[in-house]
Amino acid sequence: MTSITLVKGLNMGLRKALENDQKVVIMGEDVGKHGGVFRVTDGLQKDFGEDRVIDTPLAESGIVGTAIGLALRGYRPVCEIQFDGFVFPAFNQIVSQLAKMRYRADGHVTVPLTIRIPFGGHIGAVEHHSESPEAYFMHTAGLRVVACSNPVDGYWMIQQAVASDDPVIFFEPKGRYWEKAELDESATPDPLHSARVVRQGNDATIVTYGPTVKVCLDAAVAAEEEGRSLEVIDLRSLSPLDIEAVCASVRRTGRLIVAHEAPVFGGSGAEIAARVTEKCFYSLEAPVLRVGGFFTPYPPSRIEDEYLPDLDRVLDAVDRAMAY
Amino acid sequence: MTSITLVKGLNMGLRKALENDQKVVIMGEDVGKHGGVFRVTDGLQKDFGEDRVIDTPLAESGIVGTAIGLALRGYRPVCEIQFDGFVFPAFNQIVSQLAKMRYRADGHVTVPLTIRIPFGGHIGAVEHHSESPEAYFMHTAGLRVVACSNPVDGYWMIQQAVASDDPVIFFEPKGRYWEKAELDESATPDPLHSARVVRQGNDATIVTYGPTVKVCLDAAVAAEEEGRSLEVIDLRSLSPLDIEAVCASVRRTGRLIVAHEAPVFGGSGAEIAARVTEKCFYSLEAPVLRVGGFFTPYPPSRIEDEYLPDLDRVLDAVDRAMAY
Amino acid sequence: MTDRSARRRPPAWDATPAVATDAEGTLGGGLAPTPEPDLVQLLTPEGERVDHDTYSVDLTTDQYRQLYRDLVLVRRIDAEAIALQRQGELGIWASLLGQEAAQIGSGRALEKDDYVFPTYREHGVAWCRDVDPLHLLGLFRGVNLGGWDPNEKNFHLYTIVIGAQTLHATGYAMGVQRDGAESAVIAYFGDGAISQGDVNESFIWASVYNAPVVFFCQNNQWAISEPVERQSRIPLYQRARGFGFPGVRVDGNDVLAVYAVTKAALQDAREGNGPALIEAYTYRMGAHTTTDDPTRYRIADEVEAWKLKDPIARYRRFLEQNGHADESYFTSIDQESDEVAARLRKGCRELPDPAPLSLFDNAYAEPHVLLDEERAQFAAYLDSFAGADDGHGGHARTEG
Amino acid sequence: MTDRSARRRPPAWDATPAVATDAEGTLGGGLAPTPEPDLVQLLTPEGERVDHDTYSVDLTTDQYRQLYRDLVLVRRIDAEAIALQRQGELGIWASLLGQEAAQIGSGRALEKDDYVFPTYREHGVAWCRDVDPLHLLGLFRGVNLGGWDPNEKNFHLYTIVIGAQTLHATGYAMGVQRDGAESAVIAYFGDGAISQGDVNESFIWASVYNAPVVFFCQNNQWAISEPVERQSRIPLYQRARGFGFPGVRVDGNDVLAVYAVTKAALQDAREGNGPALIEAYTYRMGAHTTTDDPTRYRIADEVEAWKLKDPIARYRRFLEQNGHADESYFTSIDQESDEVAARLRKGCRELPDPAPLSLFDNAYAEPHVLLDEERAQFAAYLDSFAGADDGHGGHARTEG
Ligand SMILES: Cc1ncc(C[n+]2csc(CCOP(=O)(O)OP(=O)(O)O)c2C)c(N)n1
Ligand SMILES: Cc1ncc(C[n+]2csc(CCOP(=O)(O)OP(=O)(O)O)c2C)c(N)n1
Ligand SMILES: [Mg+2]
Ligand SMILES: [Mg+2]
Repeated sequence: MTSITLVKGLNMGLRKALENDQKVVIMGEDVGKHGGVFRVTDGLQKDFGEDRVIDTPLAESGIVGTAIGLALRGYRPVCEIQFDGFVFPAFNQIVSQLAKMRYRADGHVTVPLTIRIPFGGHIGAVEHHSESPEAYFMHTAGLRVVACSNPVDGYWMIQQAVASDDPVIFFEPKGRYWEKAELDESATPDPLHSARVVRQGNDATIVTYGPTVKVCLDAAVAAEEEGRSLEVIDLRSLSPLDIEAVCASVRRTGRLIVAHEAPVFGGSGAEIAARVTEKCFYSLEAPVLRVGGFFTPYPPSRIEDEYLPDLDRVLDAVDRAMAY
Repeated sequence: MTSITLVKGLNMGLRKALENDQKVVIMGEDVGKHGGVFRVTDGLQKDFGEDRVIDTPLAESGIVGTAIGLALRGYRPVCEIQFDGFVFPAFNQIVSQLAKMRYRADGHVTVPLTIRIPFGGHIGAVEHHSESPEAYFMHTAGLRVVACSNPVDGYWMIQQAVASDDPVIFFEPKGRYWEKAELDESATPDPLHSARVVRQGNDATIVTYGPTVKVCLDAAVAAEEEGRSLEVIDLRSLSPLDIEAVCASVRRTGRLIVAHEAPVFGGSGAEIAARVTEKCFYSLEAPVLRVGGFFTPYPPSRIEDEYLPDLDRVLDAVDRAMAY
Repeated sequence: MTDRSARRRPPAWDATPAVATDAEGTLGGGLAPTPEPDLVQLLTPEGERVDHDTYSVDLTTDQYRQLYRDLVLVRRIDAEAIALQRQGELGIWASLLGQEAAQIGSGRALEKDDYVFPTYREHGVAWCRDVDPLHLLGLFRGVNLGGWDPNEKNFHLYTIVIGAQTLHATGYAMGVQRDGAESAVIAYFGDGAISQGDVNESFIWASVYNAPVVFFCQNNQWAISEPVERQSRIPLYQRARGFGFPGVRVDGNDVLAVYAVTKAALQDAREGNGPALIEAYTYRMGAHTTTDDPTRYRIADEVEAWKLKDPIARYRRFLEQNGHADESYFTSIDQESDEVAARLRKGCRELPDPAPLSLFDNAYAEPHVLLDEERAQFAAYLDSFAGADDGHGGHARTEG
Repeated sequence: MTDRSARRRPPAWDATPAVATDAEGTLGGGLAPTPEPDLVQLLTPEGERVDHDTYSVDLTTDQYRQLYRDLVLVRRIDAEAIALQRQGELGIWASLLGQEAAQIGSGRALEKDDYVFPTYREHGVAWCRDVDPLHLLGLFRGVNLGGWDPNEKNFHLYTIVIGAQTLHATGYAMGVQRDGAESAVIAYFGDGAISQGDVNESFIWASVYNAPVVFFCQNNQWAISEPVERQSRIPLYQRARGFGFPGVRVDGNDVLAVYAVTKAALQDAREGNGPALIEAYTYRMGAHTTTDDPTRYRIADEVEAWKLKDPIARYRRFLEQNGHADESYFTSIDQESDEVAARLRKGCRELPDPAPLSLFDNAYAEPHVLLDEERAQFAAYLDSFAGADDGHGGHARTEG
């Protein structure tokens, strides 16, 4: 057992991936000597060389587009997008090429590409550095979308993502990069696309992922003091959704709150709410309530605490759900 | 009263916009002499000149990016994206610049830009020519998103969109471009962001927009023969949603089906279902059911009829809703 | 501060290429191109074999005939496809008419291990890579999205989103580099595509990493209705100057010149000399696609002027004048092309529609719980119409 | 078909610019730049005034002093901002240290009606446009996203997404063109940005429409940790060759040369001569931002070598040698800069945090039903904590 940060877990996972498969290459801005602005690729170029850990020109479409070409040649690229808000220049390559290539080819080719995206707020940053664009990728058939929430999952999930023969959009909660946990490298990880109950409870279920998992766990603790038992589920995978894990919980609790940092309108919570409601209609004592960002661009960092869901807003939703 | 196609309605509406405001300019690929691949801008360059109807180089990011610059200079650009699948090179400019410019400027600037996007299938086309990307734009705060479904709305809505001081993503159902209707130019149009009940009924509500409005109306007719009374609502606006209009209907019928061509997973129907369920929880006899594309890239056109929601799949959903 | 002294003209700018540029970018494709000194040619429009001090070809009679056969057959296949579209057998078709020499010349310059990234119009290159024309028809008919195995023929799928494939080609070439392989990659694109960010980014990647990729731009003068002046005010091959790699303009209607120039560029790439841009100066003789009406935007004189440069007539004259082939050979090729066309016609009509449930295939390489659920639900839905079956399940009500 | 005859080397390529190119694009920013013949300079690093056969400046002593004052004050403001960030008053700061001459020289070359599209580092240009430095601090402090009125100073908001603003500038210039106005637009970007598709597309638009826009690239040798070789294997100013408009490289640490070259380019644009690319060859003396540690990726020698070219020391020597200013003047400027810094420090500390509900403002110009609903709900939510108030509503439970 070693105590590691999320950054370290991802770094160790990437190192393993590079060791286990010669075809794995890492590409992105500043991922080489610099080790990435968050140090996730720290030391990898030194140990695996410039041919496998590639500092690229400053253009995201070029990064993903050439990575697709490398994948077609038999490589297994891992692209780093420096911040969430900078994935959009690559959106065309991701949505119209990466996601569709295998379907277009009737399965004759696979494009095993992982795109790492640090996402989420609470780092006091300027514009474009605190966004949560996961819903755009969820709606895109052909992609897989996952989000880790802690160092241990970071270590395992990045390896599983790189090993997947499908393209994976891999979200990392940058606000949690420096939180620590104990890693047991000999453990067997859960499947990449499985959700996990991170706290058991009976009165209501809270589903979340990435940076807000901890927020919801704190909320559950606070609720307990008020005699309320909340179940918290870390989705981990957004596409496909482990909807059965959520439904199993909702059938017991009868209430569901979904929390994420992205704007509520058209966000991942909408799909979860619609799907769970269809599958658990008679079990629901209250409508699925959603807590998330408001329908504005990401605000100046000095009020991001107001914009992002916090313990109180989660518990406020619980109150409203219990009131039904 | 004159009988016009949707193409003609849009063409007339754009002409009016060019006449009424000298600052209106039209930009895009082949919009000039050619009048657009669908002829929506037919004759406009001849009458308003190359400075106001601009054939651009072949790059969508450039089209939207320079249009933003023109808007900042006081112009009111209308950009044509040739087909739905080709909006993605412009996604970065739309999501990170167009949608956020006014917020960034604390309201000191407005960016009145309209982006026309022919969308939807059923035209037997090759890849990228039949998509429905509206959900990506719905989830983007700062944008307004509308979809017309008929020639008369096309005529009025395009003028309202161009007149809006906010950026508007304007979806046109290309599969309906050649359908006709009677236009009364002296009528007063409904507000741009209002939904419309296009058929009244009592047993269930069907909400849709764009190309599937007609599909749902046909379904309602077929259902009537079977003694079922369906209410059909043409949303017209996807962002903001006229959710109250939908709720008013659902509170009467107790059942809601949402139909669109885009994949169901993470689609606009998810937001509508989640929102209506929250607002009408006690009125719903059944969960909101969604009918739409499957979670695959758009298939070869010879099976697009299987992929897209049709009369039978809409009625199948109605059957399932009534079975609750 | 209004000092005027700095305003003396002209400034010592980095010289703009001394080529007449249309700064206003006015419309109109211009008439026949005034052949420039820098246009590589080995055959005059009259079929005269001319020498070039850098490029030459010296092929055997069989090889010369092979090129002719290619040119004629792909034109015939193209004509057949247009006919099939008119008959409703294809949804649409993008004709290569006029660009046969650009495609055959470059396609035949490729070695087996080289890899091709085409647009949607490279039927002639596909032919050179032994891709069954029925695959191409299948795509335009709508029974698949291409669906051939790219690695079997080293010919990637058609890419419809303008410019995207140039980045794939460059990345693929970076892989070739890493494999230490002795092969090159060629990326096809059009004059309109050169405006896309992706294409310019591919120039950056290729030059910075010195990747073994040849950028082959078929300048057919038009991007649907937009003349090349809408994309650039200088000749397209000069775009490469801005990125620090070589560019050359070749007469795209001269199959021998295209062959020689492409072969040299590919060999450069293989030898580690990095990328190159080839502008094949040619003309789109037909409509953009079968749904397009070019009379709306271009004048007949322009088309007429280009007819005089027809790549096949020109090459045929060369073969005749040099005794490489005679009437009987030409007739035999015409016969063969009729047979190929007939086979194609028949094959196209017999292309089966995909089964409804096949739309769920190959979206993912690994199991996907949502897709499995949707497939099962849709299968059950289709079965629910059994009895009221209209042939492929469903639409009971639309029937009645 | 394996004809070798076409493989003779070298092919008659369109000559690549005869500049040493690093084809492998190896890492390492290289040491002090070997000054090239094509580097426009009016001041040597020692402050000697040298002539250039195209560019010259002849200013009054007041004007010369003005430039010095600008240089010193913006450096001081920058230093103060770094200090404020260290003290936790700012979230982050992007320092212009080393680039003062590039920004002041170009900023002072602008006429009032010209319009500026900056990146996130153009504090010196903002200064020339009379933008209150507190606005800039506000952005980096996180109390707003810029928020100044761009049209008041003809200075657009900072753009953080690399390259995006070059298209805005080009479109704005197309508007200037349509208005028949006698003004020009200038777009700032960095050496890394030149790789973005958007920047290259803006070159295409500007050249095809001959728009009155000057592209001002501050090549400070680094894009965070990546040396300029990662972006191009030829000098950046030569990128313009590929698009058919002029490019020039100027010593970015020579305020007079930058001033002269920019003034000429802007005047060209105003006179309808179209776009130009200026590469200001300079150096990022500090970290990329206050969160960056450059010792991870670049060597001290490089920084030392550039110190010898410091733009302010150089210009001060020029003023001294030519009797434009003496010690007392320099001291007075130092005093003024201390006062400016003090005001800034005080003003920054006093910048109020935005009110919670203000986050709903200005997302839309027209009423928006969803936003109104969310605002109302959030207001009610905040009120629900009234009493358990922690100053700005909310967090009752987190308190307890
Ligand atoms: C990104 C994108 N935008 C628009 C289109 C629509 N479109 C298809 S072909 C074409 C013109 C292409 O011109 P060019 O690159 O010269 O190739 P050509 O068709 O002449 O062979 C356009 C605009 C597209 N396919 N992709
Ligand atoms: C599209 C995009 N990708 C990545 C980033 C992250 N980023 C911020 S600054 C920077 C380097 C920019 O280098 P350069 O253009 O040379 O400007 P400089 O910072 O040197 O002034 C990067 C990669 C960004 N802001 N936008
Ligand atoms: Mg073309
Ligand atoms: Mg830089």
